[in-house]
Amino acid sequence: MIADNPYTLSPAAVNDLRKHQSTALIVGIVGMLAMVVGFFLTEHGQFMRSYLVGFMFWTGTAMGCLALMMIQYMSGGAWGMMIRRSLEAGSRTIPLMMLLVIPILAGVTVLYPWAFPGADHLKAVHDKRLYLNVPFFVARAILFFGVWCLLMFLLNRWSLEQDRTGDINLARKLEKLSGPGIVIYAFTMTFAVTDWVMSLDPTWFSTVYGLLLCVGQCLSALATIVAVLILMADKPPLAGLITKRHLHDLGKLMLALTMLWAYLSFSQLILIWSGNLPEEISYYINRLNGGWEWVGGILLAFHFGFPFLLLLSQALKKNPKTLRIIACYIIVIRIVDVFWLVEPNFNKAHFQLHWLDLAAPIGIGGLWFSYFFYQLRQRPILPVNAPDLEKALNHGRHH
Amino acid sequence: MAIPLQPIELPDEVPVGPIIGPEENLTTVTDKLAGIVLRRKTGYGWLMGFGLAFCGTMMLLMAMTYLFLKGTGIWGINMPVAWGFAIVNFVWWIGIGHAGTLISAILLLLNQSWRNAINRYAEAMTLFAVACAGLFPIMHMGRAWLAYWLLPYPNTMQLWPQFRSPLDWDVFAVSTYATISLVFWYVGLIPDAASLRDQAEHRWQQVVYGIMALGWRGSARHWQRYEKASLLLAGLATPLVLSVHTVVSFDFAVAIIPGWHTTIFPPYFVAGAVYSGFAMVLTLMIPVRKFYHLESLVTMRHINNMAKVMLTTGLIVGYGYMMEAFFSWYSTNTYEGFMYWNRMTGPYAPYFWCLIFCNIITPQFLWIKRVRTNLIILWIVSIIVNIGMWLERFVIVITSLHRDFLPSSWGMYYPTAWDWAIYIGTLGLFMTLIYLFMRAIPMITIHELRVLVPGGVRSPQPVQPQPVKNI
Amino acid sequence: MPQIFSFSSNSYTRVGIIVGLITLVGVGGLLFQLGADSSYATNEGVARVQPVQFSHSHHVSSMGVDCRYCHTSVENSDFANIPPTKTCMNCHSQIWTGSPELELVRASYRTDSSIPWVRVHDLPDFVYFNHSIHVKKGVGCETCHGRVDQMPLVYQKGSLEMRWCLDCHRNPQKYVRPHSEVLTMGYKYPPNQEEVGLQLIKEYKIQRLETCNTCHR
Amino acid sequence: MSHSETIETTPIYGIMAEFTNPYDLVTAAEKAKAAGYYRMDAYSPYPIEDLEEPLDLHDNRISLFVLLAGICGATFGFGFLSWVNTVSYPLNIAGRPLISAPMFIPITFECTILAAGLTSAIGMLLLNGLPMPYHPVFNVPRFARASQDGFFLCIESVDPKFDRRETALFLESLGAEEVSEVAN
Amino acid sequence: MHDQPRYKPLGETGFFADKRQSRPLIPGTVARGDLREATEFYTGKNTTGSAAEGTDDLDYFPIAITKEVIERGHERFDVFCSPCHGRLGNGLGMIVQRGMKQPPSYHTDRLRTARPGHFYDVITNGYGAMYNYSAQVSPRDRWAIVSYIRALQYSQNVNKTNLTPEQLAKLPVPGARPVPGEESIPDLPIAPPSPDQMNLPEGAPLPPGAPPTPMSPSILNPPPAAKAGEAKQ
Repeated sequence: MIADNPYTLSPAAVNDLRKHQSTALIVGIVGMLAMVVGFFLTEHGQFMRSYLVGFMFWTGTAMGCLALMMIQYMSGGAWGMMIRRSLEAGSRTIPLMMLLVIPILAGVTVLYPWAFPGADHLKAVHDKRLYLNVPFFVARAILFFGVWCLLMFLLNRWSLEQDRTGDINLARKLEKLSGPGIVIYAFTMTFAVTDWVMSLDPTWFSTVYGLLLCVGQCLSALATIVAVLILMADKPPLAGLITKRHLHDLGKLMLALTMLWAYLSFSQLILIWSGNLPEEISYYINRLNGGWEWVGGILLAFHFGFPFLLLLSQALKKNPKTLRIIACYIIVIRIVDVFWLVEPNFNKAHFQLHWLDLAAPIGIGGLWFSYFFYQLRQRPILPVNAPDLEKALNHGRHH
Repeated sequence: MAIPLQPIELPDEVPVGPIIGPEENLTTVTDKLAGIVLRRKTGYGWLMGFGLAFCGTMMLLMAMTYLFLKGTGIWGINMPVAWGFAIVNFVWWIGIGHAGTLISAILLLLNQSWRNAINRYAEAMTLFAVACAGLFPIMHMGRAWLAYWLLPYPNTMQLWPQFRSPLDWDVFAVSTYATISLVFWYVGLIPDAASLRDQAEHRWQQVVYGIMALGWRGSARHWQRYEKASLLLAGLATPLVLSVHTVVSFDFAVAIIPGWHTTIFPPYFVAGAVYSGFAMVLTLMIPVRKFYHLESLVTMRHINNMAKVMLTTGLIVGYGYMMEAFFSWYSTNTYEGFMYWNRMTGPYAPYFWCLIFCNIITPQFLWIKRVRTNLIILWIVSIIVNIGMWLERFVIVITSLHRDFLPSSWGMYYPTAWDWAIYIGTLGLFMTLIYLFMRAIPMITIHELRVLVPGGVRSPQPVQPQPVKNI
Repeated sequence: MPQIFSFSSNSYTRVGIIVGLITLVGVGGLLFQLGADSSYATNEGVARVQPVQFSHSHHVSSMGVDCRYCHTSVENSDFANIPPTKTCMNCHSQIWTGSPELELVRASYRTDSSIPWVRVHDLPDFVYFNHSIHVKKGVGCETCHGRVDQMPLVYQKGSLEMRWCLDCHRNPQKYVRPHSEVLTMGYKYPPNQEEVGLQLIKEYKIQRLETCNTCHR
Repeated sequence: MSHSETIETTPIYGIMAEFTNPYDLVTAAEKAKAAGYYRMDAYSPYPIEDLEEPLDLHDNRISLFVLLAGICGATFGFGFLSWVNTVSYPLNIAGRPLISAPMFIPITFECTILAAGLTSAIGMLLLNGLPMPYHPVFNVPRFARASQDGFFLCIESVDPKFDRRETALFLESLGAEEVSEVAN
Repeated sequence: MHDQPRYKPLGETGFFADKRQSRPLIPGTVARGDLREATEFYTGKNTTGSAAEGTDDLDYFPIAITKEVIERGHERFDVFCSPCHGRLGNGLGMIVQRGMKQPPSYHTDRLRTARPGHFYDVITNGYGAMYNYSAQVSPRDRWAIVSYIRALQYSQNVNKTNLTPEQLAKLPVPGARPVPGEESIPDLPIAPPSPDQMNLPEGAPLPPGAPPTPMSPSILNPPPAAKAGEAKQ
């Protein structure tokens, strides 16, 4: 790290981040303790499901950071430059999530119906034993995390190196890795969510599922990063660097991802609903009956309709305060979405919200944020030697 | 758009080149593009190309006449493959029609100024491709003269179209798309028509372009509303583009035919449409750029960016194939599994593998920058992608239908000479329209290009408009 | 640059646009009227010239011949048949035996060839229609065919458009009659037809058949 | 200077100055505004955002129109489909509810876009008063450059501060390449 | 679509010499369920041999005669027979008034004593100037018409002493109460009495010649054809 880097976080900003880090850590530890209590008090299946909700959401956020980072290397654009370092910090939490996957791997036989003893009598399970078996499941999880860590490691390392050396070739290398990296991300994540979430109902399948969850992850990541970016925006060095135009662009991207999520969700709904095939429709029957339809309605209204209308407004996108509120709001509603993906597979009869469903995302989220803030203050907030930085900073300054 | 107070910063990739050549200024840009329309003599190259394309149009008209006299029995369609070339070509053309509005709309929203040089051309292509696409469902109806029955109007049957059928959504989506594309295109044309009007040398040209220009005078008040309207249109057109091919994918996916009914279809069809659309833009743009000496306006940067878009969308399409293949096994559904196995090994397997080669393997070369910037190779790749995307629709339509649920209902599809005549005829119609467009309207949006001119000023000394050389 | 268009062209443009729009709507409406609603399109009310100038008015009103004397299958078949020449000859072997108008009938009977009657009520082939069920459910002959007893030459009384069918299929109570009045010509509906109709619907178990495959099967 | 004594008595539309580049035009507009003129318009071959301030270009009505049209289109689309499927022509399709909201979305969406899109184009033309084939500014011979490479500022005679001679001199003082009267 | 290339009833074709799309049945064709094994029912002739009496006409009805059957017969009679035979069977139908040769009245001793099979045979095969009606009237309807002819004959030949005073009082005066809708028929001497005037138990078989009630809805739904075994009773 170069001492005279103008974009090194100011002591005030680092202090802020430290404070946030310890707050998050406390929340995380309290949440984790609650989960430990929950593990002993409640049925293990419930514990695992709630844990899965938290794990999926925060893994998704970390992975979304990685994906967005690679996308911004590919597409360029001022928005990417402003959040690149935050995305990097977000991606560096992947090893933490790798640790947190262990309970899932340990609890496969409690969580996944295909791994229950005697599940073989289900034809669907029997026929896909080649894929859905515990050793392969564990191996895949390790492989996925390995690949992701590798991507994360290389991208972060080169970016830091660029700060130091300003070698133009590093920019090329970053771009060259990002292209295939996105492809790798899309494929591995598709299979990962097939393993971790879709196989909760081993008879059900949907080809758009992977894409849908990837988009959701990018949205979670973007909302998280935007919220954090604005948190730091009033302290040097970011103060004065972030223009309304940057925020506007980020808001537009959030709008685009919100619409994309709605588009893919709608596509899946209308096709399965109109096809009405028994092996597919069970998914929506579970989710549109017994109280779950309210969760679905909430997602329609508040994961799409409400943020869509808010983000249409230019004024709200350009105002840091309102944009941060919208970003925080999107994080919350994203958790509801993950909850809706996971839980109705089990509580088929009626809607049920266990207190662990709140404790797990909050607990894991606390740990995640704490680690994220720690990572965030390790590096300058802007990549000083990135080729387009000057242009990105000037973005929107002619007004 | 702001005035470019300083020259546009050259991007990092200097070897690829800037958006617009540094030798251009306001005067030369206007003269060059207006000159192609107003002062260029009709060359033999144009006449020959147009003549060939016009022959294709005539063939189309003849084939359509015979079709309307005899009915769709002259085609190769029959049970079980009741959707043959008509639907394959419809989807193919509609897909090609996606690049234009996408380039215009999304890139305008994203402030990607490199769109400016190609959007007019791409939009015109959209319109013509949609026109060709629209013919096919109408022909496929059999009684084309009753096509207006598709529209909801109070009729003597006192019924409405089936609004819950994706085939009816198609009517809405395609007609809305055609309307909005036309409006978008025309709105973009108004200031350029004014330029042509003011440069015209003959009275009839002044009147014709004067009417087209609607009295546009470049008032700042007008420009302000114009910019707003363009932005709004772009904002509306972007989801519209996505919706059109989404609806086309619903035509298939709402049914429960294995190979059609799969949830990835909407995004995968949209990506495929953009893929083939950009391939078609490149296929046409590379020769046009050469013949009309537009190298300084359609720069290597445009070409490179379009190639990148092709690569991206090609990868999404490849992702779609992979998901279909994997989930046909993962579903453990007999019919799904058979469908994909049959695609890979059945009677149409050669088409399938051809398609994989054209759509998945060939574009991988676009990872290499040298391929992206080599015009000849890129042109060949874009043609291969066009063929591949046609094959994709062929495989989706034919292989899913030719093996019905009961082996007793299995069959094969053999297109007849009339199928081919109509397909090739629409290519002729498309090219005819493109040729006419190139003669009558500036291929490149002049007023948007002016924004990119370094300094935004006129020539230091008055430039005498020179008649452009013939080809 | 000199002005290309004169000062008045502004007014021409505006008037032209407004007049153009009005014309477009007007011409559209007119075409619809002419194309879909006229007797040219529907053949409504157009009397057909038949090879033999058979008068329903004479045979029904003056002679009191029952519809079913000739159209025997109307009650138990989808098709209310045109009678064979022999049915004509039941009487005309005895009366009007020398009439030149009837020569074609006699020739037909002699040579066992068909009289090429011109079809008046011709539904499209994609429409399934069954006479017997309509007769059984209390739809009068007159409801669809009009006062045949007053037609010297038969013409099509209804438009036979789909909305014409649907009008009754949606609101059978407007038209249904008691069974005893099915063949009646000039039936006077009771003032409380709506009530009577609803009662008959219940009694005859009439369904409001509006699904596509009722007729398009 | 092309105004002559002979036409001085006939009313004119305004006085127009031509500039060679956009920066001069913007500066001139700013100065004209500072001098108290407000009935003026600039003409250029491409949109110039910096003219917003001096010319008070703040017409956002078109966004409102488009929004309203979009809402109307969506309401009409969904309402029409609901009416058709429940009142006018109810049909049981595979046992699904008559108001099958997901199946109505595509057409509702297309109606929204169609209404909003047409409104944005037609609204732009109407607010701009187009089509208007005849306009006084076309009487200026050099005005043909406005659609190519010329930048013009026209102070209209309806401006309260307008004075034939004063205004012409004022425009000349702004560094205009050519100042001419615009016949009505 | 509107006119599909398919054969329809009474359609025209250039393919066959007679230009008819409907083809005649191949001789010997038997429709399913139409083997016509019950010879008496279908021919009206006696198969067991009573030719000694000079006629082989069936002397009984091969179907059970109920009120419904007679009503059906009434209706069919009015449709097919009354134009010549007149509503009362007196041979003074409308066509006869227009020049047709007058058929014999049913109310003669010869026809009163004629066997049911005779009437059936006339309908089936024609008689004198009368063409056969086998195409228009189904066998079951023919028997129903015969039963109604019997009722007509009975109604015109009642011995007043067989009637109760109440029935006598109800007897309409000629011309005083025309049958609804038949005002135009001038030669109606007497309206047939209705069954309730004859005090018959509901559903009981009527004696031959019992007159019908006014048309009721059930007429259009004739009961299923009687089995051959029942027909013999």
